[in-house]
Amino acid sequence: MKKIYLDNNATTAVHPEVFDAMLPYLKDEFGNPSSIHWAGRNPRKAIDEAREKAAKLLNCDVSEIIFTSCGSEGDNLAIKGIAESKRDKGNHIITTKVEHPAVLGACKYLAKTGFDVTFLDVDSQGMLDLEQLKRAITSKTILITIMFANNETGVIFPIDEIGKIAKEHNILFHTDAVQGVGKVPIDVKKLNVDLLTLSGHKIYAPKGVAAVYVKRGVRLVPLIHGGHQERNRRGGTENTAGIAALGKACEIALRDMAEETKHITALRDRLENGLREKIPYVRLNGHPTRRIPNTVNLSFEFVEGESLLLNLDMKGVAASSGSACTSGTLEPSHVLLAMGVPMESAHGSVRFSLGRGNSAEDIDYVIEALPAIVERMRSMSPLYSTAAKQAANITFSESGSCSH
Amino acid sequence: MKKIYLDNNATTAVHPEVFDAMLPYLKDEFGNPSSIHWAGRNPRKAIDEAREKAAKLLNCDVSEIIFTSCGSEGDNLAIKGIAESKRDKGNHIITTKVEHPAVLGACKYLAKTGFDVTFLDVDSQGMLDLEQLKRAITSKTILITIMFANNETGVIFPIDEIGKIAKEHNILFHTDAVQGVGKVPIDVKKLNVDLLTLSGHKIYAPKGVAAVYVKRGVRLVPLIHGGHQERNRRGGTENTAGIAALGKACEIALRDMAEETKHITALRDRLENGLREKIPYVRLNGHPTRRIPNTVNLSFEFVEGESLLLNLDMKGVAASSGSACTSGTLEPSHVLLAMGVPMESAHGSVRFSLGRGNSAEDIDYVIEALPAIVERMRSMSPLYSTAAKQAANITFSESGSCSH
Amino acid sequence: MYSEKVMDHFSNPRNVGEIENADGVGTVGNPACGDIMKLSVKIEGNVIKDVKFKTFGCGAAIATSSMVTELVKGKNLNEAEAISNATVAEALGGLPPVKQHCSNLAADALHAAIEDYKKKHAK
Amino acid sequence: MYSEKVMDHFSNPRNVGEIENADGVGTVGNPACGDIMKLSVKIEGNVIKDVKFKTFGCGAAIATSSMVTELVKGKNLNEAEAISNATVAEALGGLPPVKQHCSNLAADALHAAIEDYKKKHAK
Ligand SMILES: Cc1ncc(COP(=O)(O)O)c(C=O)c1O
Ligand SMILES: Cc1ncc(COP(=O)(O)O)c(C=O)c1O
Repeated sequence: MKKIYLDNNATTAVHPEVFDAMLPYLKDEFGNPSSIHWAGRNPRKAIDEAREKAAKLLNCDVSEIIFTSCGSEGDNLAIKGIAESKRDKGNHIITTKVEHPAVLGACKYLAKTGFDVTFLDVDSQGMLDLEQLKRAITSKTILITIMFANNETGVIFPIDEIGKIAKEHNILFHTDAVQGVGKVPIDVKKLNVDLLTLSGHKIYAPKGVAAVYVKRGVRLVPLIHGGHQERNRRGGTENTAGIAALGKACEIALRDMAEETKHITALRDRLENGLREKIPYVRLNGHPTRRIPNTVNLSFEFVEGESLLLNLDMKGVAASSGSACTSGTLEPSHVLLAMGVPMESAHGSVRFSLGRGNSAEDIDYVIEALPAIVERMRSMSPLYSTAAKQAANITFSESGSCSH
Repeated sequence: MKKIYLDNNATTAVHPEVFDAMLPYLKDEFGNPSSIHWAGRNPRKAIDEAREKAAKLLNCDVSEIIFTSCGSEGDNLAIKGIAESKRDKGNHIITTKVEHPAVLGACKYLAKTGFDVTFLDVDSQGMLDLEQLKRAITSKTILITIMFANNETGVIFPIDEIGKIAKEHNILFHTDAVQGVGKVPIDVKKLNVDLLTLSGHKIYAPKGVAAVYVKRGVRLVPLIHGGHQERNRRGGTENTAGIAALGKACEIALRDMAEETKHITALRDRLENGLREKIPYVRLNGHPTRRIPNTVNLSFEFVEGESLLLNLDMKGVAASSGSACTSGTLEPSHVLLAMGVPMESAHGSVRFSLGRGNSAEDIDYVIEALPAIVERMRSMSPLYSTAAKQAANITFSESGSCSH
Repeated sequence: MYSEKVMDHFSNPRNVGEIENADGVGTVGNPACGDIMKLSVKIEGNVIKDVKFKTFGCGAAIATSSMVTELVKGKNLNEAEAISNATVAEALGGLPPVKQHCSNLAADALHAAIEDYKKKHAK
Repeated sequence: MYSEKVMDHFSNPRNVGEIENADGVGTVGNPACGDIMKLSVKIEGNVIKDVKFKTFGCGAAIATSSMVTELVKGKNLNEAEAISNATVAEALGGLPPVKQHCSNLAADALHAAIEDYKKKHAK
């Protein structure tokens, strides 16, 4: 069966060059990078080189990169680490309602331990109101943490402007750029960000490695106390193979980004336009243009997302749902709800996120396959009148509970 | 040049079977284990299977295993996670002076945030006084965290007895078993431990993966907030390849431990006896028998450890020093100092830690090479009188500072 | 995630549709969970002669809908009322834990349809 | 970790030993850091004719000891006193950051030896 992978925001395939770059450290070069003997020497060099590559991608200094095990760790390190180190300066943190669970989780945790957290709204296109942000700032605000690009809708926030606002108020600014890095050029110097998270497995490195940029002079309390690794900011024996892989992935991102962006944007637009032409009652979730080039999030009204995904899966197409049905909870996407998308539409959303491995044939296959699936599911849906080809009038009694 | 690796407590080579087990997840099976489509299915299965294997090695339930990125993360999760969840019950924690920096670091951090930490002494052989432990317990004690086996000396603590004491007092007990797992049989049911840390790269899995056993019913606050992974106890996309590798390593440990232990103990004893026979003024650091089978820590009096290691390295022998010269600080080993080993001897310690890859030839090569090295270094040492073949009498003025 | 049996009912759902001039119709659901089921029954004497469903919902919702129609066809009302959401889930060989609470409303829809029939009938 | 030059001086240290009837001996160190250096000098006129060292210490300690003996041989006392620990580290092409404070006592030992010579000479 054909296999078409359109879920690159969830994770990416390891790039063959990245695989080759990590291989030695899973074989002969297994030494501990802290060892002074022969076994530690090449692993240490590999880490140094990876750090240079990551720093080059972000345009920062090697001393400003901390390697972590995943984007979630990076987000937690940045947010909790700053919150704690700045606790005597204030206890107010500003974030948004549409952050990734790692950021939301860290912020909600801090809210329980005496911090005051403001969760900013977004509009129906998923955009922020910068005036709202400015109004939220108080004399106690110590940290603004706002994502670079949303993982579900692809919407890009105006990080440069937020950075300027933060700077004016002398507030530290962290951005979760897990979905931005590798997809659009990011220069931390130009952006006025103090901390930035990226994750390896979203940029063709394997799972298990990520990084945080921490601007020189910004002090944060470690999340993982222990050895002297990462300049005492993250204990634990370094994941040499993973770090070497991340370095290579950063190098490739820098090298190929311009070209890949062209390729991926064209395919994404082809998919988006193709589906919207062929299928009625499709809603675009997110902003039409201020979006990372690989992502399109569509709600197919009257049908539920997971059913669509299962049907797509049976045809070999991997996509994912804004509906978190897929991920251990039944509540619809907090991102779409924050945008004011109605419950049923939020449940009917599908996120297609493209990657460097996709071809025009892949896209055409999906454009070919999906209309029939949607039609069949609609014919089964009590919300849709097949005869009238429009929403059906129904009333129902509430049953079942999403909280468990 | 011959390459002899005797630093398996620092890290181990990836076992070929482990490498094979992880490979698919770095290639075609790259999907996110949380995805419902084809790409996520085998990765999910791999994680489930790895969890079963880890649980089997420790004799616990799969729901009691949390995968983490390294032993240090595991220690931090266990210690901070319990401290925080039990904060309302009390603020006292008991540990020892000879723990790994991950445990010491987490405890010292907690001490700064309102916890009261007792650091227990050890005797000259590195052993604990259980009466001292009992006396240290107060009504506010919420956690005892004591390592299974010391990474520098190999000394094994009486975990079963400590577990009984903890249980009697209704105090949670965590053990950092990073150096115990895979070297000696560990059955968490029999040991009365509530939490236990292990690390992949000490048992022939790659760096970047580890696990914590958390007894059913024991609640802890996550270190990494985020998604629903690991039953909401550790956010972040799972390192599938690493986890599959750890599973395989656990399976192999269970399968081969008895045989490997015989092999490794014999070699370790051959090394220890051979060196002590051939070289005068050698001190064994640690307990002669209550020790993990692969470790021997020796001080070669009148010479400094790093010099010995560099000389060994030039002959292809990888070992490490109790002296932390090797790891970013110049202070001598906190473990040896806690045991009352004099400064100069602490600086002259060398840890040999054997692994499954070692042969009798390796050992004989070291027994052959080291005496000449020690003799040469002693001839250069102002602390040793070559003529008298004993300690020289010297006085010196203090200069230089270790604090930086 | 889903068992083969669930996937079978999901991909080949039985008794999809609406019965015209149905004797009873039950529509239940919870938009927060993303599941809405509409079940219509044809009843003759005391026996469910025909049953059809339309469902907006995830894989589990569709499979349970399909399964309940299979279970109930030809049963009398007492037997039908004895069918619970658990019976349906069991008949499917179990559902994933996260789907056990919600998405498993098919029996509720059935009961609502029977109630509807009884209400009309009582008049 | 160490540069080639450091490793060269470490593995082939110059001027190891003790000068019998030395004109000056300096012994400095810090057991906490694990470094103790003993340097002895033979001085004729104002010039360091011979110099030898014995060192208990790490790679950097031994290499700097060796290097300082090379630097100082044939120098007059003024020149010798001008040699600092930094001079020695520089001559070795730099030391790892962690070794810069400690383990770099060779110039201290030299100065102690010269002082010792001066003290004896002054009598
Ligand atoms: C006893 C002990 N605990 C914890 C650790 C930390 O493990 P990791 O390096 O995986 O963070 C180590 C090894 O470095 C260890 O030997
Ligand atoms: C925006 C965003 N932040 C953080 C994360 C977390 O990254 P990781 O899965 O590496 O922990 C993700 C991906 O899951 C993401 O999309």
